Amino acid sequence: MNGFAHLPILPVVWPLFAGVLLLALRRAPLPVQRGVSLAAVLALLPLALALIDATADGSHLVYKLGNWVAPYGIVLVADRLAAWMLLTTALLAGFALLYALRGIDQEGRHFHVLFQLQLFGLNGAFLTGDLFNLFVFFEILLLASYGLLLHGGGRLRVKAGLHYVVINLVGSTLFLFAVGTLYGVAGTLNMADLAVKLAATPAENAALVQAAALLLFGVFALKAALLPLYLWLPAAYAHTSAPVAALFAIMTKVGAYSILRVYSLIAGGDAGPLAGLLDAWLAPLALATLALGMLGAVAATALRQQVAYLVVASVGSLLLAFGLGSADAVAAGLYYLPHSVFATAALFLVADSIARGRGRLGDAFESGPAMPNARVLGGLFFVAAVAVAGLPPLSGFLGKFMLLQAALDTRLTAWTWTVVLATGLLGVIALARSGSLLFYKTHGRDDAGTQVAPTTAALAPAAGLLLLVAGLTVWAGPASDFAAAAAAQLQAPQHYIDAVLGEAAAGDAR
Amino acid sequence: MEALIALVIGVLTAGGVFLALRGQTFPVVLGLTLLSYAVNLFLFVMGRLAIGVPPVISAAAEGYTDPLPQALVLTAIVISFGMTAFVIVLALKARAELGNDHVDGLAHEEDR
Amino acid sequence: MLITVIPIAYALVTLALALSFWRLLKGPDAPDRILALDTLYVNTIALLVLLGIHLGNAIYFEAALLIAMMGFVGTVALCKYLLRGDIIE
Amino acid sequence: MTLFFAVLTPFVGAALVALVSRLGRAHSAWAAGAVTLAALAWLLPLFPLPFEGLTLVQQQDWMPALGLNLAFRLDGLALLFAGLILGIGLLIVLYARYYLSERDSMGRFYAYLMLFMGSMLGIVLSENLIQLLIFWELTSLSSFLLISYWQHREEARQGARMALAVTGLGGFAMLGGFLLLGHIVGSYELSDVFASADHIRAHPLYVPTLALILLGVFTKSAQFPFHFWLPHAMAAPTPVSAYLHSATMVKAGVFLLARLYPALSGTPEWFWLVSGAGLATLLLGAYTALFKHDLKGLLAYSTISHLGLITLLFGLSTPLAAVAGVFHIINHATFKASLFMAAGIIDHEAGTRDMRRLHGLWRFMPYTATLAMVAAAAMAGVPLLNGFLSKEMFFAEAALISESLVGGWLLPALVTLAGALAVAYSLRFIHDVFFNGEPVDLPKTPHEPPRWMKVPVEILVVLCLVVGVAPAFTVAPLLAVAAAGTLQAPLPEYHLALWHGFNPALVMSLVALAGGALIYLARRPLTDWHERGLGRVDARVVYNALLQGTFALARGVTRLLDNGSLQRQVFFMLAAALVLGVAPWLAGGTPLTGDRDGLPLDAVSLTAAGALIAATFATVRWHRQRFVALVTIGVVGLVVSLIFVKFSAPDLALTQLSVEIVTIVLLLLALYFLPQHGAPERKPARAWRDGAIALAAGGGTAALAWAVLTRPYDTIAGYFLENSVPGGGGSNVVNVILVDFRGYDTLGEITVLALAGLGILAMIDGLRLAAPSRDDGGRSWDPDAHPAIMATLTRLLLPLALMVAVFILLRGHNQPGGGFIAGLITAVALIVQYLANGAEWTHQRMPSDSHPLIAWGLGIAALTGAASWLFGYPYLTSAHGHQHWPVVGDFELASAMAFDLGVFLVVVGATLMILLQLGGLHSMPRIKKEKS
Amino acid sequence: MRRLLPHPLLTLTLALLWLLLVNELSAGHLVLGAVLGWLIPFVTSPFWPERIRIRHLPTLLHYLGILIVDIVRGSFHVARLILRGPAHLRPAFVEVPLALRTDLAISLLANTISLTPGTVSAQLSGDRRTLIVHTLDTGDTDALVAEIKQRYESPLRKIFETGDESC
Amino acid sequence: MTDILLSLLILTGAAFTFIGSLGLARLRDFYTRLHGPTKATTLGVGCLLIASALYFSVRDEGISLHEVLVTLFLFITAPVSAHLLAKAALHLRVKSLAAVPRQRGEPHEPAE
Ligand code: NA
Ligand code: NA
Repeated sequence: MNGFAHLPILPVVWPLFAGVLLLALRRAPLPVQRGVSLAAVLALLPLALALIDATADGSHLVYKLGNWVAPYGIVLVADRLAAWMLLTTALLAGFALLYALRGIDQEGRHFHVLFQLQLFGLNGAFLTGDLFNLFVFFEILLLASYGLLLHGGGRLRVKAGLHYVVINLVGSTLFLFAVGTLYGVAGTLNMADLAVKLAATPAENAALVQAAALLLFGVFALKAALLPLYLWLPAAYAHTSAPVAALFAIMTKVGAYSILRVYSLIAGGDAGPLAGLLDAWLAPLALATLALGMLGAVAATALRQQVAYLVVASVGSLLLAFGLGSADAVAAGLYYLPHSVFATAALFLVADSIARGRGRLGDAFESGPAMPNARVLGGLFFVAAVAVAGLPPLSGFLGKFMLLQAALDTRLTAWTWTVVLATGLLGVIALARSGSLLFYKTHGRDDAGTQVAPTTAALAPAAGLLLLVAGLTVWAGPASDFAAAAAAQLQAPQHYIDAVLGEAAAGDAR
Repeated sequence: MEALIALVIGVLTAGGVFLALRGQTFPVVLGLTLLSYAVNLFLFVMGRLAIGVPPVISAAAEGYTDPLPQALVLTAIVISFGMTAFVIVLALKARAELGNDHVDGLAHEEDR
Repeated sequence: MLITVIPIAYALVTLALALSFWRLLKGPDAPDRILALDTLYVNTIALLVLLGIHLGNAIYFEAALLIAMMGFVGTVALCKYLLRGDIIE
Repeated sequence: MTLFFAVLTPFVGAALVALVSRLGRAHSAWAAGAVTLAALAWLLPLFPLPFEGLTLVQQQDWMPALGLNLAFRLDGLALLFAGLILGIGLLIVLYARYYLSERDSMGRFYAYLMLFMGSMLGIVLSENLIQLLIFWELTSLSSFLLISYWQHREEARQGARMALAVTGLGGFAMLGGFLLLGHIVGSYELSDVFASADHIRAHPLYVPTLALILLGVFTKSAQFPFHFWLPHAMAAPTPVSAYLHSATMVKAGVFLLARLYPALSGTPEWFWLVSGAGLATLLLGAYTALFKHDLKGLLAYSTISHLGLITLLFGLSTPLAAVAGVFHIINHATFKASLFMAAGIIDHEAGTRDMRRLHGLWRFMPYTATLAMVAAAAMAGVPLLNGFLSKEMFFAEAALISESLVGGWLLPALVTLAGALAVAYSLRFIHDVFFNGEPVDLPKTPHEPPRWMKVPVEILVVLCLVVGVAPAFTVAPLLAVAAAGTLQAPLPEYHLALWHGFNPALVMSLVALAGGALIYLARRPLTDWHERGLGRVDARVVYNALLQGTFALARGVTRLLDNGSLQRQVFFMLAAALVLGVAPWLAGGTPLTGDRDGLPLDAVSLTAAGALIAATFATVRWHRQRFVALVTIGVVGLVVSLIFVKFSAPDLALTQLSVEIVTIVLLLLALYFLPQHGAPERKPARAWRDGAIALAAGGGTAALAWAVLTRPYDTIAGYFLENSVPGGGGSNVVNVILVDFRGYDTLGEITVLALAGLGILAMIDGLRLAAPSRDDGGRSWDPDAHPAIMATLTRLLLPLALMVAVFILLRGHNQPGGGFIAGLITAVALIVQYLANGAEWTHQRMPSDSHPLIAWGLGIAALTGAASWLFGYPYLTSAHGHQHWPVVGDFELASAMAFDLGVFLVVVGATLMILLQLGGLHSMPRIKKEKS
Repeated sequence: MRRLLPHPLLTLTLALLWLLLVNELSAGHLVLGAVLGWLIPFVTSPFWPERIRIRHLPTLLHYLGILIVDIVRGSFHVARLILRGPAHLRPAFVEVPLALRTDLAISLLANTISLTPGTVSAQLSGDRRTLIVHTLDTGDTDALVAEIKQRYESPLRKIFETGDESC
Repeated sequence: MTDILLSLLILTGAAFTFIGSLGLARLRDFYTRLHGPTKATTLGVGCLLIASALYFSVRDEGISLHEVLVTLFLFITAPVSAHLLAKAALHLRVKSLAAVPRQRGEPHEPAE
């Protein structure tokens, strides 16, 4: 095994090591802790890029943990999709952490440990090739997210946190019911092996495995915040601290990722009772999610609530793309995914600066005092709003364009077009209203003493995230090509299966 | 026996669901605990029921039951323990922050 | 001989379980219920020991040991709650 | 990529302009001028190309796989518009320099203006339709910034939002249209689109394509019924109005009509939709303009009307009409820009734009008045001015078309009426403002504006005159090349001259002039009639109603779903699970019961299960008597462990038992701070609903379990049983799976536990809870905190319990046990010391900080996994082997044991951390207070 | 020595218990038992503030013998009472004045009382001089008190508090 | 012989277990109920454990004494539990058939 052979595990255990180190360093001077935390997050970037590079040729890197062969041991599988998710996470995490370093990390305890372990959970979920292990990493990222969500405390935050925790506990229960049933029928947990076994399910077990697979979908739908399971999201995202809300931009994508990963394998083929299982569910629900999310954004009474609803809407767009199912549509979704992550994260960070700049009034949609440094803040808000609304020329528009184009060849063309275009307009109306209210409709009195001027350190992470959006726009060609290649890879699950199980066939046990 | 176990799982689920739908934190915690019992049992019996054949390798053993669901349930028990502990403390935190033990922080008469 | 004795023993222990549980449901006071739970734990130990003899497998010993330990802790905690409210103070 | 750079220049320039504004007010004006000239400089060398009959296309890959590339095109039409945008843009830059007041930020204004200019330039120079749309939307965005420039004014904010909403609507529709067009053609490049014109018009998707694109065009060009946003956009500073509503923003719509004319026109659908909207807009705009008292309002409606005129011309679908349309685009740009600027001067110098107060300004500003009057005459279509020429071509086309139409007389009549109305409102502009008696309390005494403010107007007015007098020597080549670019075909025969002989068009012109004068004379009764009737109709009302309706709908729907209730969320989740779990069975074909044989029932199991079920019911029934519910749930946990024992899972039973007790201790700790009795149910119906859901969920899981349990299955279990001893070095297969086969899961699992501990610590930090001084029955607590008998004997038990823990830890690999259970036993043994002896006593005897335990545990587990890297094996690869030590003898040592030790430490640490944090909740603040 | 081997008796007991626990008598486990027997008291010695000294071993052994007999006797006695039915019971609370002074001895007495015929120690007074005992069925409370003091308390006093000197 | 002894032990153990619980169910106040489990049940389990030790010692031809540990544990803890339960019942003034002594036994001040 050469040195690169361990590449797939590194993005997972690296934050774990960092978390443990930070736990040991909990009494070390603050700059040391921050430095370690930041360095650890930054180190994820070259790892993710290396994975992008290693998977770019279409290969699946299979990593046998404990040197146990699949399907008996747990394997990590890095393909284009996984690498794409890891890169998105690494980029996002860097900027979210940078924003936290302005003092938010000191509003509660163990922020950095929780942050690192959150990344441990996320990266683990993106790389695992085992369904039960996916559950385990879901729980890690959830528990870390509980801690982060509640970081700093406060009435609304605690209430939102309680709702988030309870609903996710119910979701985890459902996950186990689903995994259990699948194991009870197919006798395996490895996703590739499950794909093989489930495809061969006899007819007398059809409804059973379908029920299990759909229950699993329910779990992923909850994480992804698909209608009607998104109600936890607006409050949770709107009331947590800004860097956490920014980091959470990736959380819903874990659900979306899981849907894509699991169902491209177990329902991706033409055979078996699961073929095309989600066709009837995903796209229609995604359309409704998009519509209701955007209506929520229109109805919002405060900026962060609005952004949270825009996250719901972005989930709708994303899952719509995945739900349409064609390679083009999935490619559109995968291109749109990092965009929506960066854009909503940036908007959360800007919203926080706005709330601080307006003093007691916070981010409520009411006429308030003029903000200090409003020009720069307004500029950032404008760009972030354009990005989130999916307006030209930024990548959100390009993603939407890809989606609409891809929808042309599907059975939901009219619905997709109507909803996507109409919600696009609603987004514009909603954000124009917010911007106009927050930045333009100011009254002369200022709220001296409570207003905090945004510093460069506060604005830079948001600007950085927006630069990522700009990068996705300028290099839309290569980015969308990679997304298309990843989508193509998902459309041919047999390669994944062969890569994972091939070695078992070769008899390389241990 | 299988029917009895299915019934037990069903009853635990039903009880858990009912309590999880209550409006105060304490019964919700109880409900989640019942649900975790239900799902742990469910996951466990996915290896089918077998008596007297624990998966401990020995010369005298007459056979072994499927060890994998047991390992999974062990993991699940530990995880749900951590989760339950967290939610219990969160219930206290909510009680402190919201002033009562309603899940939405509402006074009794505002119950939704 | 064991073959006839063990079912009888099972029956007795099972009845004991049922009686303890009945007391647990009946109460009427909290100490009654704790006592019933504690007794249930001990009954369970009896059941496990019987099971071990019945199946000829010593593997159930640890469970019995643990029930003895944990049952005690549970009872202590529940009593302490009744006495003091704050069980760790 | 010259064209690309030309488009890019204003965007880059915007930043530059904003930056130099720090150096001084005028600097940004100079910079803006320089940027405009720079953009022009990129283009000027290319301008001869269209005149040579060439079309320049420059292309750069962007998203080639999707047909979206950076592609620019310079043909006659693009040339005309680029010239207008930059030329008039330059004049606006100059004008605004003097128009803006001291309070207005120059940098911001010019930066927005440059953004807008670049966007416009992008539209007209685009070869790729999607790229065109991108710039199209950018004009909407940048015009939003420009219109709301005076952001403190309510009408500026509203006007900007309205413009954005309406043009945004059109933009999204147009995106759909372009996508369809690209789908039909297979490319978004204009060259390909033009080449497929016949294919497009014959395509079944032609009508939706056309409709969507026209929606974009009509909203942007303020065609009826989307015209209403334009007057409200007049809240912008006048230079902005002059720019947006003469040569740029609204012209983007008609530009697109011209641009796609070769591909889409010539069908009945095109004819009726385009000319119908154009005619309606023409009439409505002209009519409304007549009654506007605001100078800019009059000009705004006049603009709407002229845009209708141009649209109507393109709708007529004859080459000549198209030429006339292009010609009127030019003419309208010149006279309307100058009129807006003049209006701005009047506003600037007189302090109002209200024509009921502005009278007799001739006396104060004769020079400006002259310029305005000439421009207004051009607008009215008075001979010798450019407006007359294109309007006459328009009349001629209208007359010509009428011959081939049923009821054809109506069109010439209506356009003549529109011409008359235009004459009337132009007359009103001239007569009311400059003559018609004395001004009515003006805020300022008007006078001529600064010299350089007039220059742009002068230039434009001179253009109106020169073109009007000698079109053939001035505008003809430009018109020819622009018309050719529009038609993408050889030009029709036409003749630019003042005099075409006595023909229907001339008659119509004369009737319009005379009729206009008559209408103006009858303006008072007309105004009364208008204000009683049509004047009250306002499209904006509909818009506002729609908008308010949308907001109300959004609020309603959102509130309907999301009422902030957790119970509802859980309900949704469960309902979703039920639907998803049941749906597959509805199709039928799958039997619930399989054909696997089951185990026989026995009395002990039946009794235990009965107890479990009864205890579950008791927990539910008595959940409000919380202490009792705790006891009953304890029974449930106990029976669950019994089930594990019964069905051959000793490890599970041990774990379940330990977890059970810790959970009960936790719940007791929590219950101290919670009400000991729950509040009664307020909504009995809710309990019934939840009961139904609970029964359904219970039935569902029972059925699922039954379905699986009665079916045979193949499993990978055999591998673990075979490899546990040889491969994992342990005979307890469950433990070997946990620490070896699936050690990665366990690593995750202990991370969860560590996270729970740390999360709880973070959560409790600083938490204060009032400790009840009495129990629920009102009794004060027993004064004896640590009963001596309990304290003494539990101390005795500690070594015993620890030894059991070590025993369980060490044997775990081969017999039931392991790090997790051992950890829990240890934690429980220590917790009992707290219970029996108190926190203070215990803290004096052992370290109270569990962090090191967690850190060491996680670290050991994680690093044990990494150790295998040193030997070239994947993460978590275990090693094991027999050891022989003297005296001690043979024993098996596995790296998995180190891993299990890590598990042990984390479990001890996390459990202690959780329990002690919770236990210290009441006493912690007290101790802190004592310290300080 | 005291620091290195804080509780030799405990060490011995634990080593023995370890062998019971593993159910195996081998050299390896002897060593391991000894190591644990040393290590655990060493680690937990702060929890054992006072050194437990057995002052009179023969009395202890005798006491244990009595205890086992009494437990069996007591259990049969209680069983009979239970089977006879609740109507025939004469329950009572009695107060036992204590001569014992150390917590350990008092606790062991309380445990002994609870394990033996028909009595449960219910409450220890705050001054630790009186033990309230509940009895299931008694006619003569004074006789019961006397029996407890004579049969259990005085040997315990001898074992843990006075040893040979006072006896 | 072993078989008879074993059977006797098992039957005695089971019978005591039953009688202890019978007392718990049957007697009329908390304090009298407390006696059944505390003694009879403890002895019952003790007998069963000895039976188990005997059984495995004979079967595996080696001594099996770890059951002693459970017995030891029970004999130390059961009286403590009983004491705490009685103390709690006295504290809560649970109904008693016997006259409850004047609460002289209550300490005058908190222990710490
Ligand atoms: Na406490
Ligand atoms: Na006694």
